[in-house]
Amino acid sequence: MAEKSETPILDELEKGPWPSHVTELKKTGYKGLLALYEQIYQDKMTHWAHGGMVGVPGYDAGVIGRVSDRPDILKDAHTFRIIEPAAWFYKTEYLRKICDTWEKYGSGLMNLHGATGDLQLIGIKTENMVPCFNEFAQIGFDLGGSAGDIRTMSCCVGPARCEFSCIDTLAIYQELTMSYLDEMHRPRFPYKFKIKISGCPNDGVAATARSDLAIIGTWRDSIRIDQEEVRKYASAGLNINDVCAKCPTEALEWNGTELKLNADDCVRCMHCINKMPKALRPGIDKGATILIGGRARGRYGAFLAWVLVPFMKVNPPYTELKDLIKKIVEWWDENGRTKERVGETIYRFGMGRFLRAVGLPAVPQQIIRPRANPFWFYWPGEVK
Amino acid sequence: MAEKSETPILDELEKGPWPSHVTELKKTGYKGLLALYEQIYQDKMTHWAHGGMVGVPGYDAGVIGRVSDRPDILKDAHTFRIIEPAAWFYKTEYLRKICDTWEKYGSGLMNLHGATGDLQLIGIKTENMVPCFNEFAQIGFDLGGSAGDIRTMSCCVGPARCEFSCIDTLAIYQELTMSYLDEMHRPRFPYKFKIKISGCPNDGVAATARSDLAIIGTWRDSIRIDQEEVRKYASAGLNINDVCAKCPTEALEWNGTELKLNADDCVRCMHCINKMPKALRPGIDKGATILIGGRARGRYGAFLAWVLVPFMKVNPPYTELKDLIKKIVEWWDENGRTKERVGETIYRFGMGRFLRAVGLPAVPQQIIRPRANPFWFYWPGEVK
Amino acid sequence: MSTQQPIKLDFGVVHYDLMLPPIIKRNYGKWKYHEIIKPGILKHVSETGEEFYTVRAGAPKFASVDTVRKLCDLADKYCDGYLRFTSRHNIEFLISKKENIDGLIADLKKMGLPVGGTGNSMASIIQCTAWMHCHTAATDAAGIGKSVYDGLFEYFQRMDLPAKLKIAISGCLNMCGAVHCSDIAILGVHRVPPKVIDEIVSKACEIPSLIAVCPTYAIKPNPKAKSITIDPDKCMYCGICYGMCPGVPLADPKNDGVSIWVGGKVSSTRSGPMFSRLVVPYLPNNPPRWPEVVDVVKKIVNVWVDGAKKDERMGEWIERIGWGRFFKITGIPFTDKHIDDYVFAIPSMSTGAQVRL
Amino acid sequence: MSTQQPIKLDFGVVHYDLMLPPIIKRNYGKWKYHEIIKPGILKHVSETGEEFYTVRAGAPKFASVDTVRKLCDLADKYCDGYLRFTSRHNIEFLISKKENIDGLIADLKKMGLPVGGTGNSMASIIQCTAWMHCHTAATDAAGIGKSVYDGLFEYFQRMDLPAKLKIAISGCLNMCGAVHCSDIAILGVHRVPPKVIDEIVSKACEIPSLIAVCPTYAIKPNPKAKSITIDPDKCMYCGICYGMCPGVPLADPKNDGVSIWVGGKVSSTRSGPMFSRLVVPYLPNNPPRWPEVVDVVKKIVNVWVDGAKKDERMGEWIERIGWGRFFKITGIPFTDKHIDDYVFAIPSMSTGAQVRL
Ligand code: SRM
Ligand code: SRM
Ligand code: SRM
Ligand code: SRM
Ligand code: SF4
Ligand code: SF4
Ligand code: SF4
Ligand code: SF4
Ligand code: SF4
Ligand code: SF4
Ligand code: SF4
Ligand code: SF4
Repeated sequence: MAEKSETPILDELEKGPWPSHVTELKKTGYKGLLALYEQIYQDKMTHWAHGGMVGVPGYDAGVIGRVSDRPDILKDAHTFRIIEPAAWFYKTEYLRKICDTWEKYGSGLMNLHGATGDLQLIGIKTENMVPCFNEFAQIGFDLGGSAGDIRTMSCCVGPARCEFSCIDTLAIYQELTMSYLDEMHRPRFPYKFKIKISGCPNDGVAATARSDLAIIGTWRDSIRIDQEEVRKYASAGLNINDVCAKCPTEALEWNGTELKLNADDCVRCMHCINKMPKALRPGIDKGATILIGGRARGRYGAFLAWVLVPFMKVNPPYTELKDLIKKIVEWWDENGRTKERVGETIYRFGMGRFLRAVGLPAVPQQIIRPRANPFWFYWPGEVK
Repeated sequence: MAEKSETPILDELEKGPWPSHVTELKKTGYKGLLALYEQIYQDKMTHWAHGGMVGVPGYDAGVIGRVSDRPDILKDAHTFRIIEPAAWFYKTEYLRKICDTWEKYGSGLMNLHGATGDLQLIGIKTENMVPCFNEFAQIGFDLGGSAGDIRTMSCCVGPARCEFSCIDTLAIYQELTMSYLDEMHRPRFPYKFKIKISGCPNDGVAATARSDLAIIGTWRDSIRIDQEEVRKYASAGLNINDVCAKCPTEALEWNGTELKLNADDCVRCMHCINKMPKALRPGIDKGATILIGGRARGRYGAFLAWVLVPFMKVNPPYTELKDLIKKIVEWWDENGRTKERVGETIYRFGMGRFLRAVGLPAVPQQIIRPRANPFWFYWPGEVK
Repeated sequence: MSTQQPIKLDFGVVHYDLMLPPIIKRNYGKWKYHEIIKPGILKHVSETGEEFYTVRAGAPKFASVDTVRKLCDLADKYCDGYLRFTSRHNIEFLISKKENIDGLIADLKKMGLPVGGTGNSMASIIQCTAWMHCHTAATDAAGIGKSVYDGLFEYFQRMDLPAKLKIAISGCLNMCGAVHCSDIAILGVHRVPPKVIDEIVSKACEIPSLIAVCPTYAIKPNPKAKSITIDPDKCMYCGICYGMCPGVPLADPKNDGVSIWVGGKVSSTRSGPMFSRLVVPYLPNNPPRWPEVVDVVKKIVNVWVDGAKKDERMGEWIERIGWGRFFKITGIPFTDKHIDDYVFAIPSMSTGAQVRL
Repeated sequence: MSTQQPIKLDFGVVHYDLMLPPIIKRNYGKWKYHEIIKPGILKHVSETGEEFYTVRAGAPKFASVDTVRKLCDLADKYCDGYLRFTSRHNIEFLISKKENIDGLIADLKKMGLPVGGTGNSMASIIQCTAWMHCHTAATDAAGIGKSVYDGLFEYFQRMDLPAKLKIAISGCLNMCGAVHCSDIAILGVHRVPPKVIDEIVSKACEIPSLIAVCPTYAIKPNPKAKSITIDPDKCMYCGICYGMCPGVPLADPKNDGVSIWVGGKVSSTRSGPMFSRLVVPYLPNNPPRWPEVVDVVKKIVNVWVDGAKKDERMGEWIERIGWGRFFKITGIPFTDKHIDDYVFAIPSMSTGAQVRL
């Protein structure tokens, strides 16, 4: 007869076609976590507890302290947050080194990747942290953000493999990350500040939903149309009228042989391009739309990021972008309350005050429609 | 040479094709008001002031106290608010009596009608109020609402002259007004409470925008279609496809000879009926949608009234309707703050609490879409 | 005189039975369909076969008893003694005999009353009392109303607008003219905080409720003066406090003026009801004819007439073309005042990367 | 050991130049178009004429170094030593030689890794650490994720859904799994207020910030105990306080569970981004396979597949047919919990008289 399993409940999660995290957990040989996780399943209640402030000397971020309330089963099992390489590209050589180091000092269990973007390594004891960090440092992998700081960023695959990309997502990611290492490693802000970079409005890193500042590639001129290729799509059976019907602003018209675009009406939603990538392409005058204020949950519920700058050229050395981020973060640092994300601070102060503080103009693209209430303010000097 | 006018500024408002209120003002011979109005135009600033509590003994409402801050020009000029006859129908006999009385005791200037609905008579001195009221009483015209009370209601022309009307707006108006005279004449609520009655979703008395409780006629079954008449509209040149295209829920389809309605999709917006009144009519199972919470300005900005009861039969003796209004007003009276309209009280407490208090079910018609935030409450007994 | 007592109380409203013409009583609830014969003339046909005509005329909302009696004369002459007023304060003559229509129209013309306001025309303009009679007004309503009417006069008498055009005017933020849901709304605005007159506040006002009533918590107690203070940085000049307390007036000839709003709608048709939205935060009070206001209103009506499709109310048209475009083609400057920063600000922000450039 | 110091700090992120395959470097920014050859297999064609293939495979987000090394082996064998992860944590094998595709797929199959997740398929499920590693979790994420994956397995490998299907799971209201904008979202919920453990609060927590952080002002000071009290009538169990203070835990095996949300979307395409909306406020925690959750998710996917038009994401479809209809056809009960009563409640109410009966 087979040996009685020590994790009869979790074993159920090894069944079925999708690869099982329980199987992976078992493979690491990380018994403590396995036992604790089984216990949690049995009790239907977490046994994890606040881990306090742990970290690598010189940094106040990058490690999530985590202990259990059943030290008899498992004591400390902190998390290393490691900044991922741009767009999560890895040469196996590096990934192997990461595996080796993590096996040596940590649990051997990886979280590939965290929702913010980091390479997350779960389960390291306090005493192993510095040596582990030092080995990662040797191969060039630094810790990322946590607490009230600029967080680890993320960017989509962009120009590396996507024809839609209007900005160099990887280069921007690289540049911004390298610029804000101090702000990332030494939390001093009211709360977290997340930046995400998508190459086009398809928003492949969900920047609109999940970042305080979203940089989303777009174009200023008109979509490029190859009429011949449109006709090919049509003969191949694509319903072009249907594509036109789904344009949010009725900017497209198909007469059976030609696709007409009223470029003034296009709001750059990507739909028609997505449907006919061989025939339609973004324009050539490329840049980004900058959005502000996204976040999940929130004090007032979740916020989706909204338009701050409708169009900005984003080329090296990225001065305009970096200046703007600096002004935003400074204003928020000065005015934000504890645990208040930038979108909430803007909500509390009003978009008008915020725009003045960061030196941006009010433009209609920032809003769906103007205010319906008669409650606004005059600035000093505006009234007699 | 012509005599120099005493109101050179106002005289400018006698020019132009539209009938002039200044001319009317002059016709009344109400010199004080004319002079004060001219003064206001000259100073670009009102000279009216709070009039304090004035009224007819036994009532605490119905008269708006009004004095000027230039007693040298005009002293008191209060307003009589008189409940209008249902849907503002007048036999001239009555209107003439009103004119006579108002000429005798008041200024002879009428405001036909106030935005709430009242027949408003502007400019009466304190000492004339009781005799004036008594003469109105003789012909059957009572004072309406003001301050924190149930206000004078209003209703559209409804079944009296409109084929769209799904409820007897005049009868409901009559019945509700007669039921709430005490609440109208003796303010005791946190703030005003307005009720308006429209015969169909065209909402001819703007109940959705301007009333705390809106009663809007509608039907439960399917629109009645006379296909022959539809075809006549088509041959007369009406673009039926365009009518279908404007249906908010794509419920209509026109194949050139027949108009097909998917009744399940119809949201009773009236558009197609409005476009083809000879061919389309509301269904036969008629009743009303009850909306709650409308109001202008507001502490949080204006509220448009929203659906409370998607469909209610509204027939004499109107027990269900009156019970509901009673429960609503009682709950609001108990829970509302000073100057808080019912919609704001509901906002403060939450729709769930309100629905429980007035004994109505939560139904999807009340909302555009469900909540996006995870912040809700459990009632005692719902959790273990 | 002042000791006199009312002869009766709470008798309520006259029954409408006394007010309805016989033909309406006969066909009450039996109307089958209507036609608009020409601007201002409605024809309603009953299931009984009877036909009924309405002639709608515009009138000053503020009327003398003289004029009202003349209207009664006309109703006696042509309408068996019946008339009504509409929910927008027009007069409707109720005609059971078709042959009376032309005579009535001729007489109305003589009186100077325009016939129209039906179908896709400019409806009559809702107005409050404002400078005619109100202590909180930041501007006039009747005077602006008259000026706008004169400027758009033809549209009352024609029915070739894209859709109905409903204009409203309120002298102050109380919005008695219900400007919050109109195609075009004109709203008087104050722009400086109330002046606090301690003597009046201490005598005439209930200080705790005054403090509670301010939506932005700008009012603080001033116990020394038994009065209050107002924080000018928090006050947004709404005048709610003045509504309760004569000691905090905010009228200011130099700064008071007019704001313009567009795109509101009440009916549940098609798009459903919509709020009016701010387009011009401030125009100076320039009585007696407010030329700046009339110009902007005319410009807005013109671009709508040019751009809208059939059946598109102002707001429906703007929602289709986008608000940015609306500002562009009207040339009205967009400012930070247009961006909502009040309680429901967040749902009005443009989320996502859709942009019209 | 603990006195050891880091050898260097703030060196930042490895340059991506070191990570990109040569073919990508050659064609960086020059991609012209793509095709999805079959589920999981992308072909990108460059302006230079070069072709590049991607094989996407699902994997447990929580992986052992063992498995990761095996993935590296495959990348070495078929992809010149390069791979990447997607923003939804799938593995992408980057292939410059077309002939390598089939071998790779065969090897992946052997390893038990499904190939798919492209086009109109179910994307991989975003999940947080939850019971695997988190102290605030009201449920698990990986366990539910595995169960839902198994239940919808076929949809990862097919591309005939109406549109993309993006599912996310978060163990608690912090929403690390970004459930707020997903086609289907599964969110752990607490349903009772935190228990206050005075000894811990007084020692470990900063009381003024604790009080300030509660969105509903449910936390009041309790000076006697140097602690706080929580008003059970005001607390809506969000756990924000527990995030700051270990003295107010709210895990409760009897009452914790799972809520289901639908209709969220991130991309700016067509309708623009949308929030997920509450559909099932509570299902019990029923580990290890959460059958109730899997059932509801499957039911929702099925009605969407049956009802939606091509290119209609879950939320776009529901907005077209109306939320009432969605509740009707799924048979999910509508309750007062579905009606927003929080800060932005008013704009979510159905204003006007449009009703679907
Ligand atoms: C690991 C990760 C989940 C995952 O497995 O993917 C995660 C895990 C935790 N998050 Fe998160 N968050 C993670 C991405 C997110 C995201 C998604 C994103 O960034 O795109 C969000 C929603 C987006 C956003 O920021 O609004 C998110 C919103 C939160 C919040 C709520 C933040 C707020 O603004 O209110 C908290 C609570 C807090 O910080 O106080 C939180 C807190 C936490 C903590 C630190 C728990 C705590 O309160 O101390 C969790 C640690 C669990 C552990 O030890 O395993 N986490 N967290 C993700 C980070 C990995 C990474 O760095 O790559
Ligand atoms: C690889 C990845 C970018 C990355 O840097 O990792 C990616 C890659 C592509 N996306 Fe995406 N998207 C990726 C995440 C996203 C996300 C973010 C997310 O899911 O969290 C979104 C927004 C999701 C949302 O709206 O909720 C996203 C919305 C799109 C869309 C818009 C779909 C729509 O609803 O209209 C397209 C266009 C399309 O597929 O027609 C698109 C199209 C594409 C194309 C076809 C672009 C291209 O030409 O190469 C790529 C292949 C798509 C495919 O899977 O069929 N991609 N894409 C991400 C793969 C995630 C995964 O493993 O499943
Ligand atoms: C006469 C009238 C304007 C008109 O010429 O049509 C009017 C005139 C006044 N209104 Fe009004 N309101 C009038 C209809 C309205 C409407 C429209 C409606 O009822 O459909 C509204 C907007 C709808 C609503 O109620 O939300 C309206 C919203 C207000 C408000 C703001 C109410 C609020 O909820 O905040 C106030 C201020 C207050 O009551 O404190 C107000 C206050 C006033 C006062 C009493 C001024 C005051 O603060 O003391 C005005 C008296 C002026 C005078 O003496 O001439 N009036 N008021 C209307 C009443 C006539 C009637 O009874 O028929
Ligand atoms: C007389 C009046 C009712 C009353 O009891 O007084 C009335 C009467 C009619 N309305 Fe109205 N409506 C009246 C105020 C309203 C209002 C309220 C308001 O303006 O404040 C509305 C809502 C306004 C809004 O949406 O902002 C209103 C929205 C409609 C509509 C919907 C229009 C639309 O935008 O889709 C129709 C349908 C149509 O005209 O096609 C309509 C249709 C009609 C019809 C055709 C109904 C019928 O079969 O008799 C009547 C003749 C209309 C005409 O003028 O061409 N009536 N109607 C009101 C006349 C006011 C005036 O003097 O101008
Ligand atoms: S967001 Fe746009 S550029 Fe980036 S991978 Fe997706 S489709 Fe390509
Ligand atoms: S990108 Fe979107 S908005 Fe622009 S034309 Fe195409 S479908 Fe229309
Ligand atoms: S609201 Fe409806 S029933 Fe009343 S008058 Fe207008 S169209 Fe007729
Ligand atoms: S009434 Fe409105 S919703 Fe109903 S079918 Fe007609 S147009 Fe469509
Ligand atoms: S809107 Fe203002 S100015 Fe006009 S009547 Fe009402 S309170 Fe007076
Ligand atoms: S005007 Fe309005 S905001 Fe200013 S103090 Fe008075 S109530 Fe407050
Ligand atoms: S969502 Fe909650 S349970 Fe999941 S990782 Fe974040 S904090 Fe932990
Ligand atoms: S769980 Fe949330 S609502 Fe309850 S006390 Fe804590 S912070 Fe306040």
